[in-house]
Amino acid sequence: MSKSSNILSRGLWKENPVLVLLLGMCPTLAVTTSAYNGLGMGVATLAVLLGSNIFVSLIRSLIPKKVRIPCYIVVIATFVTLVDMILEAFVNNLHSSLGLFIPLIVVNCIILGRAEAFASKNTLGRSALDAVGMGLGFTLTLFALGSVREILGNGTWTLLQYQEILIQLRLLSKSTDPILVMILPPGAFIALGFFIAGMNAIVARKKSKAA
Amino acid sequence: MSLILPILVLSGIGAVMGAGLAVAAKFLSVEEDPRVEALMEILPSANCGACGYPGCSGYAKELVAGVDIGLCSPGGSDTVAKIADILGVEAVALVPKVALVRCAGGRNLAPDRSIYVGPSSCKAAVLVGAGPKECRWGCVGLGDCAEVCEDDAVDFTEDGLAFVRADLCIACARCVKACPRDLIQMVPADRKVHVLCSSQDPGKNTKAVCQVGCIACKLCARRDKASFVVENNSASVLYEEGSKDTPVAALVCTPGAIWDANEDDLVSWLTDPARREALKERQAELKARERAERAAKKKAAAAAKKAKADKADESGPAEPAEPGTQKGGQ
Amino acid sequence: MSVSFKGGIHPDYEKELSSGAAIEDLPPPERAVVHLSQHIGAPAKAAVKKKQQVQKGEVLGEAAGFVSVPVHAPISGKVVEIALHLHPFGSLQEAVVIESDGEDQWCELPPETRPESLSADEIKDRIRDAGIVGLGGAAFPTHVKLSPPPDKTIDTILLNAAECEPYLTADDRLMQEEPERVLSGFLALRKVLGAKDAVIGIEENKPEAMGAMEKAVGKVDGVRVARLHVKYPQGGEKQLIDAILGREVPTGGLPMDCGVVVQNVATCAAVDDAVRFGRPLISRVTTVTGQGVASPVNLRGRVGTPVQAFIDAAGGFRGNPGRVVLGGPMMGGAIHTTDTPVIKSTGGVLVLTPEELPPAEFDACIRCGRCVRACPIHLCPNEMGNYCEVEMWDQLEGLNVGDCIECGCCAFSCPANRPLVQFFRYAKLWIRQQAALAKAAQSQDDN
Amino acid sequence: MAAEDKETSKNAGPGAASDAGKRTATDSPVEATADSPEEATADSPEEAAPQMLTVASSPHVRSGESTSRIMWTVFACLLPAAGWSVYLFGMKAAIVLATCTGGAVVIESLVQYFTRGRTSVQDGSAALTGLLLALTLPPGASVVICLVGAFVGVVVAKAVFGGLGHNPFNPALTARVFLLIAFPGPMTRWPIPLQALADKPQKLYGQSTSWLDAAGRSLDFANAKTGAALHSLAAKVDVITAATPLAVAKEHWKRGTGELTTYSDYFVGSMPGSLGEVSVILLLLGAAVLLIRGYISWHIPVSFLLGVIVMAGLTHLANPTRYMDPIFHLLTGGVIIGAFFMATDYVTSPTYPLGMVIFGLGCGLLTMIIRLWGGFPEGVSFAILIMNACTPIIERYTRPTRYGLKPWAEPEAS
Repeated sequence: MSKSSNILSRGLWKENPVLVLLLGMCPTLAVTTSAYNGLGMGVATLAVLLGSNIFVSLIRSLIPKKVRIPCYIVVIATFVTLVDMILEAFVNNLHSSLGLFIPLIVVNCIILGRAEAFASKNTLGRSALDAVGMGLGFTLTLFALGSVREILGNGTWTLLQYQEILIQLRLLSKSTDPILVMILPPGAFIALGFFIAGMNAIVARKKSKAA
Repeated sequence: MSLILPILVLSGIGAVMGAGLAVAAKFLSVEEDPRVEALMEILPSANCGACGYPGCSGYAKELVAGVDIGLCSPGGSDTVAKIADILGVEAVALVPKVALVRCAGGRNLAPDRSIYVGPSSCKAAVLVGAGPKECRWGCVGLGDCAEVCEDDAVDFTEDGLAFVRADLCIACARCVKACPRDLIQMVPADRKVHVLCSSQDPGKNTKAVCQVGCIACKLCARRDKASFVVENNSASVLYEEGSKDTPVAALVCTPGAIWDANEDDLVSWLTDPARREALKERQAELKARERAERAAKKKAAAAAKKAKADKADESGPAEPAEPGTQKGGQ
Repeated sequence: MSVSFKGGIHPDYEKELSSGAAIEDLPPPERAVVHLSQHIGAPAKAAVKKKQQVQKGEVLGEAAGFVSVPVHAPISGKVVEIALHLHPFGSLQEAVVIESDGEDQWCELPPETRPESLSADEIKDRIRDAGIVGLGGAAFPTHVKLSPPPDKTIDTILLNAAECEPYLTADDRLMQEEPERVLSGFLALRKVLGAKDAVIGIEENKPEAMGAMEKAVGKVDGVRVARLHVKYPQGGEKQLIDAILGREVPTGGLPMDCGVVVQNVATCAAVDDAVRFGRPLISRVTTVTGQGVASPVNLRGRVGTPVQAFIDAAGGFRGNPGRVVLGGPMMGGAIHTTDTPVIKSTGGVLVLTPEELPPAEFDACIRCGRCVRACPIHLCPNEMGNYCEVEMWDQLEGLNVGDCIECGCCAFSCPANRPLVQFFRYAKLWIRQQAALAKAAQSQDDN
Repeated sequence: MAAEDKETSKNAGPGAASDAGKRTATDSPVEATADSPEEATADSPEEAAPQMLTVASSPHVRSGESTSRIMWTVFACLLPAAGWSVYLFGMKAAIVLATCTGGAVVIESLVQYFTRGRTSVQDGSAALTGLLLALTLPPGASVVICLVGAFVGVVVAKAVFGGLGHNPFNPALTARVFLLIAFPGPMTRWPIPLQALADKPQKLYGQSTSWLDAAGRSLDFANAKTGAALHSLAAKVDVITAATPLAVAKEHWKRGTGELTTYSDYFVGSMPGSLGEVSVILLLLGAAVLLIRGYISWHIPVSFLLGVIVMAGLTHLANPTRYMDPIFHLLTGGVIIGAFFMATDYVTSPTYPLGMVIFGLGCGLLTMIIRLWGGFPEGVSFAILIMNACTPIIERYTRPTRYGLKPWAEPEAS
């Protein structure tokens, strides 16, 4: 059995849900138009993942094997609805910019995947750790992807945008033309491609050094 | 009311859908052998094909159907034991195997006859004028075996001779199929003495093209009929059950085509010129000892004869001396 | 007006190196290594014993089957060995080694006969007994070509005098110097086949040979000389038939499937010897040429002579030899050592200097399509080469690698220097192996 | 000399062989006389080594053509047009050309260094990609744009697919389309070739052209009546931009206003446009060299132009006031450079003649469809890229018929 620190860290790097497992592509590609959006989407997913993993782990012995998927989906849908309501109530601008992708967390493969592959077989504490690790990995990746796309495609770096508070750095002067395509859908694919390529290159280099 | 309605709706949907699932479970259920999944868990997931089935899942399915459980060489005896456990059958002893390149003639010992120009592949090279190597049986050294090895177990000496690192080899046997000269053989991992030559040419032809080729002199087979056989001008070790390693037989090989893992590490055996000198010394030593032995035996026999003639029956002491010295030679 | 086919290439012909050199006789070797496998088909079975005395022309090996021909002693002397020896193809093959007694005495030969007085079957028997094979390079037993199944009518016989391979001039010289002999052999072959038409196809770059042949043909009924466009591989059987008759040999078939038999110039000369004098095939004209030899020549040499003797007769190497090729540069095989003995089908010894050799490295295909335009069989060498390189055999299906005649046009024209012919050879070997495996499995199922 | 060496090494053979024979003590008389080569090389490898022959598969001669020669020839054939653009647009054009070409070469070397692949940057494919890209850019493109384009062309469009020979899309055009989407503003700012105009001030009086009018209105351009004045004007202003003839045709013509320059202007490039579309003559000159040397075949360019002519001709005949005539469409935009230098890219176009014709026709028709009814005024890049995507399937269905399928009627059985 793996150590708890391993459970926490593997979601960040070794089994990063986006860059290694290639799960949750839909929000990854769609909402990372700015760093802040990526961060918001990541945190929302993290919250749902934490809730569903804890709950599934708690009731894992009660669920009959044959109907486990419907049960997980009900659990996940409940948490997603909760998060949706919370975001709408407190960070309305984020809620509107993420739009449909919040309800779509229900079908995010990461969440159902972790429920099926991990929470249904592990204790509460381990499942929570797993959720935090995976959620953080997802959040950080989306944040990094959103940062790159926003900086290249818009010249800015938005870290917070809550009501009147706006923390935004302008990294390219207004007169320089940004690479507009980066915040358009094709840019998401190109940036993600380079992220995955970079990740693979680092892993391969480490491996060859170890050997 | 605003609180009760969602609860009612959700429960209602749950009840309807649950009923539907119950019906589906009754009529659509597929019996799947749970053992297949269990077998998949314990198979090594190398998907190497050594068992002859397409991947580990293929083997798992066939195992349930009742094929030989001792086919997974990468898994080794542990896996076989586990398979036997799951299937509830008797475990068979799986002899762990490793791949062995049966050629010791690098470019320094078995030279090339021409400079090959073309794709760097043994398969392609042997099609051009029957290959650049003078020996038509020997390792071409362009690495078709290394290409297919996923565990980086195939390495090359400075003189372009392929050899397998036994510690890395998982016995998937891919390299066996890749070699156009059929030089690679799966051998039991616990055996220490191997013939590293596959040449089937008459002795004088082999000798002309390779300094370490088997010349089919049959000395090894004469020494140890149980372990060595010479067929088609080529000596080979009988790896079947019952035969055992006899390092002395390795020592008698004049060209040094027989490698004894107890004495030499494979790489130094293939590359170090000093070991050939050492081999010669050991051979001389052995010969001298055997000569002495024979002389002693003769003497003893003569003595015994004499003693017999002298009606004193003391032929015993001379007999046990022979196996004793043999052991010392190891 | 000249005729040609679609595809092909125009390499540097370099024929002027040796085209002016009259045919000379190479003295018989002291020691002849006569391979029992000199032809396509089953190797001959040794018919002599060690230490046996043999005369020139005596049978050394009997034909082992229908697609097989006997092998004869090229010199008189003593058999010293029957053992494995280096074959021009690089492998070790069984050969009879004869040490010369210096007499060079013919064995007993039948009296000279006029070809007209012999029946078709008698001629065919003489050809087979003389061990005659196609001397253009393929070494296919000639009598097999002369025995079409009864359901096939042969209406035309072609004399392949294109000699499209660069450098080689042996056929050219033979036609210039002995046109009557070539024609006589050709007519004998026509008689065997009962073909109505006979066409001699000569490339335009051999005006003297064409003149000599036209003169020899004179008014012989049904024989004509066709001018061929100078293009490689004009002398490929299929290309020759296409150019002269506009027929295509059916895929997987032989020329006789479209009513044609093609014979080579040197083969016809050998046939004349066999039919007229009953002499077996023990010598042939070989061009020794290339920038790597001092003075290129055309030599009539005995089978079993080491290549080195040919090179010495051409004044030896000029500079360092880079590669020695038996045959022409497009389809000939490189040999490892000049000690290799020549066989019946060795029509040329080409020595290339290291500077002339193509580079060793090759790059990825850039899909320029030059190979496609060059392929005389209209295949897709670019695609085939890519799949062969990564061994994607299933993708090769439908690309007809098996039709490839290995003429080398694709590899010649490839700017990325891809070894396409080698790839295809390997693919064909793989296909043959698969077919054999499938056949074995089939027979196992049947049992 | 070398022949003598060979002799000595040969002579060493039997001697060494007889030694071997004695050592094995088997059948030594035969062994001693055997002059088979094994003995010679086996026992004296040091002597034999320098004499070793090379062995390779046939054919043993090659045409001498090479990838790098082809690439550099195409490169050279584009240089006159590139030079002309420098003459027309001045330093700006030179900077664009240098940045794109140099950038592509440097980036390719870096990629090959980091991926530890074989260095093949000297084969000229990267330089050619860079030059082709530069020729599709507006003269005022910034250094950043050029470098981003070079990066996309060399890395995204080529290296990630496996390098030269494996890229499905024309790298230069991929880069151009990327830039067009990434930098919509700068990529559609077309400077007027002031220098060229200044040399021929009569243009201003002889013709009233729509783009010149537009420019003149903003800068009092039309009042600068002499060449010297124009020169000084050219020196003063940073850049004067105007719509390309195609844009004019698309926008103004639709409304029934505006006039266009004469065909001769298109020929010599007295119009706003990208570096490579301003001189039809020099491009045709380069293309002629390629055609004569057999580096490109006529199939793609001719069918490309044919597609353009047919579409333009039909629409022009149907409504001459709304649609321009075929010659206008041939001479403007990137049709010439596209048809002769881009669509003929070996790697991304079909290799079989029939496929080439289909490919070219497709390019021509798509170009015209985009020009006439699409959102962009120019469609050559998109048309070629779309047809690049179709290349594998075209290739699959246009393979040549192999030899040996022609039926042969056996003569009447007698």
